[in-house]
Amino acid sequence: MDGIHDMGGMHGFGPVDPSREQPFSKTEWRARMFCLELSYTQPGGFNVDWLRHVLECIPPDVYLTSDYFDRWYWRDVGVLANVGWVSIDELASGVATSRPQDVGDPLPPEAVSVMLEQGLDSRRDVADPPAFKPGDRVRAKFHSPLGATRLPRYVRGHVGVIEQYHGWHVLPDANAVGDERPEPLYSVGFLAQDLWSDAAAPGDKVFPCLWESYLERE
Amino acid sequence: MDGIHDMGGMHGFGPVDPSREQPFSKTEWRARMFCLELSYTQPGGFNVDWLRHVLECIPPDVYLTSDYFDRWYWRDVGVLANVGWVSIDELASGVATSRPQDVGDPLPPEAVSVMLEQGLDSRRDVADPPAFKPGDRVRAKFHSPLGATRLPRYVRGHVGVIEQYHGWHVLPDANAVGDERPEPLYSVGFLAQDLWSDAAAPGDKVFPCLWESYLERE
Amino acid sequence: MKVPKETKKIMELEKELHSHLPSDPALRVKALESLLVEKGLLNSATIDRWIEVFSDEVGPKNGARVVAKAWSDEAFKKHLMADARKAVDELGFPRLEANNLVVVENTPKRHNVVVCTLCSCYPWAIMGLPPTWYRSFEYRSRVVRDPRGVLREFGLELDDDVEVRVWDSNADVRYMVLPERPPDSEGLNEAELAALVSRDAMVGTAKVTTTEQGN
Amino acid sequence: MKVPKETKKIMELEKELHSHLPSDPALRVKALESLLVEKGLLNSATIDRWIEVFSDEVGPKNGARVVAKAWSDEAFKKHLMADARKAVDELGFPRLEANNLVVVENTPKRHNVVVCTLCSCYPWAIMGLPPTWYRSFEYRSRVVRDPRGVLREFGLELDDDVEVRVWDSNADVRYMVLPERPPDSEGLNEAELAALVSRDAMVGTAKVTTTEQGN
Repeated sequence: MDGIHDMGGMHGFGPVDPSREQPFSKTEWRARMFCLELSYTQPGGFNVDWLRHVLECIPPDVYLTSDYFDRWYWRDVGVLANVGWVSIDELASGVATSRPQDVGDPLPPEAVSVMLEQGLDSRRDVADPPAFKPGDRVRAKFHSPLGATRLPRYVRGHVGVIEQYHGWHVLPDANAVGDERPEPLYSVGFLAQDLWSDAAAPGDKVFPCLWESYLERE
Repeated sequence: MDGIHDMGGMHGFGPVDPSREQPFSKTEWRARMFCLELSYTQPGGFNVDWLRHVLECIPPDVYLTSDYFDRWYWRDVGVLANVGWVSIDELASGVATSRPQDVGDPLPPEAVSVMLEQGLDSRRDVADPPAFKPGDRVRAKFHSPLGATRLPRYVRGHVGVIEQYHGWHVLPDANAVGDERPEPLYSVGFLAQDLWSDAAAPGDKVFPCLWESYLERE
Repeated sequence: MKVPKETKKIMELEKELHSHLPSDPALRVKALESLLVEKGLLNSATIDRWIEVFSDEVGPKNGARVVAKAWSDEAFKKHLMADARKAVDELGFPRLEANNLVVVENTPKRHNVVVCTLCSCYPWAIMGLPPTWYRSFEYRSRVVRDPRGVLREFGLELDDDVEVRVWDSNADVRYMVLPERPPDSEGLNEAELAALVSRDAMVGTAKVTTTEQGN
Repeated sequence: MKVPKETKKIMELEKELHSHLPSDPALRVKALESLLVEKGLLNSATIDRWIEVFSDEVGPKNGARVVAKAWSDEAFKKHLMADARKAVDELGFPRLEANNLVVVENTPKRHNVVVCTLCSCYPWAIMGLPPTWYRSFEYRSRVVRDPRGVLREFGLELDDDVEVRVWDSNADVRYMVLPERPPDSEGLNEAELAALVSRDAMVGTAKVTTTEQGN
């Protein structure tokens, strides 16, 4: 999706402020929002690609004017409202008027260490060989569906070189909508001077991770 | 410049509301702002490409959350503050603490009809033949300087067909910074299906106007 | 006067201006007008005069006259399609923001629609001020990508076999759509025809019918 | 449960939610927590537990230990560069958001820096929560395009003959930068070395020196 989230290379944002830090404690709303996301029962089960896509669907002006963890709020209430588990009235009042059926018990505190230990992994155990090998020249496709994708706009149409092969990973475009379709994943190196008219140095490179179907042989 | 203004094809904006209309009268701030822009003495003289570029330099979040004519305000105070003709304190108070020298008299009401009659014209009288003719296949370059340009991002890297030749027009990239450099200008037709992964109909086309240096023969 | 023109400096300046000035645009615009008058850079009567011009003298009625004449006069139409600027000069219309006018013609199999994706360029002298929706982010971002979806929001449903052509006014070329003449309009004279032609029909977001009033 | 997943519908829904709910995020988040608890979808103690984890148990100290060990133990470093995940497993670190860890090594002629342009992906289990600046639009948009300018804002000036490599964590691969070991650190043991390694050095926006404390 050609959304506001796809901001790699966008002009117009000012200097980075390295000194900015935000507090993190049990009474801070940002900390609670971040950890709420890891704790609540999600409809259909946790799917990081769907969550990311819902975040991308926040209106562009809201996206640019909301705090980072407030965008997580908008994402999560979107995920919940989409299936009817919460309503606008309930979100405004904080008072439940209905309760979803057959959702089991919520995640207990004891489950945290297992989640922390294991995390989730988009990699799948597929033995088939990848189409490209390090050193191969590839072109990123003009691929911008109205839906989830993780092909950044700044490399579309550009030629890069396969740097590293990372095994087979589920394709976000399909996984976001519940279709698990693993593909070979590569780090691909692009010369900054090919990507940007105003790139400063001749040897500098940018390496996004690209799934095989995002690429064609050059 | 890869700015927020270059929004052709961006996803995330909602439906158009055709019924929205804004009042236009002598007491409306929007009308006054619009007409102020046509009336005030601009440093270095009126240069539409510079004005457009300054508008593009508004911070992206301000751009997306400001009224159209409020963006004109931010542009014009930027143009004026850039040369020191107005200060932040003066803009906040509305009270002048200094006055620019040698600016002559402001535009009188009698000058309006002449401006209206004649307008401004980016076309220049150059007899040299253009490089391309209708029917030629061309590719839009990846051209995205940190500065003025009128090459929309959505056609960069794509192949189109010259539809119409419009004579020689000053190149905005150069004109914005005071360098008048006319070039042949063309309407170029691109197949919607080449530009967008989610284009609906096979025959639909998009026609931006592109200067010759934005294009290479395909 | 030589004006310094550095993009990075302007970006910083715009950020600074925005962070220091009050939020109400009506107040800020009022203060700006007073300030520029005090500084000898602006005459408020000139603003008043421009507002009169855009309220009374230029507007979509100009474009509607062009359309009606093109429907009624084959030689004029030929001239208009070949060199719109010169043809429109014949009608005595001004040129502000319309020096490089191009007219694109709708047919039963081809529908044209106009946008400016980068700002909101529009042929002022022929059509007046652009509609609010024309300046909206929704229209600017979406009509190049999903013209049929956008036109549906205007109540205009196009058949699949109609080719849609979207014209981006990103340069100083300005477009006006010549809509299709309604089939049941044979008996009407130019003035009656002009009264049917809406602003939206000349941008390409509406068709002309004999039952609708122009605006 | 089968979840309907239509992008257009979600866009409309997000717009509607935003236009109907109060502006203060602290209030909204509080209401959301209560609501989800009432609905049986959330246990507040689980939130508290996660906050403890991210306050005390995972953080840049994990990454700093990895770096110090790589500097001190050539066999470990070789393993780390070949298969970072397995090497880090040896140290007993968890895997959340770091299952596909890749370590990129700085040298006198090559500087690595990490970003996620599309959101703010970061190797939580090894580095903790991303810094506020890492999540900022300024960093996300600019570091892929003007890395040297951004690094200058961190006080890091790179020579022209140093190649800059920017790694975009747009997939589930997570990067950690192995900084250069400071030249005057020969006598230090692993724990002393780890204390020098700052979070920013492992993202690539700082170098490690013997005069600076890790954070």
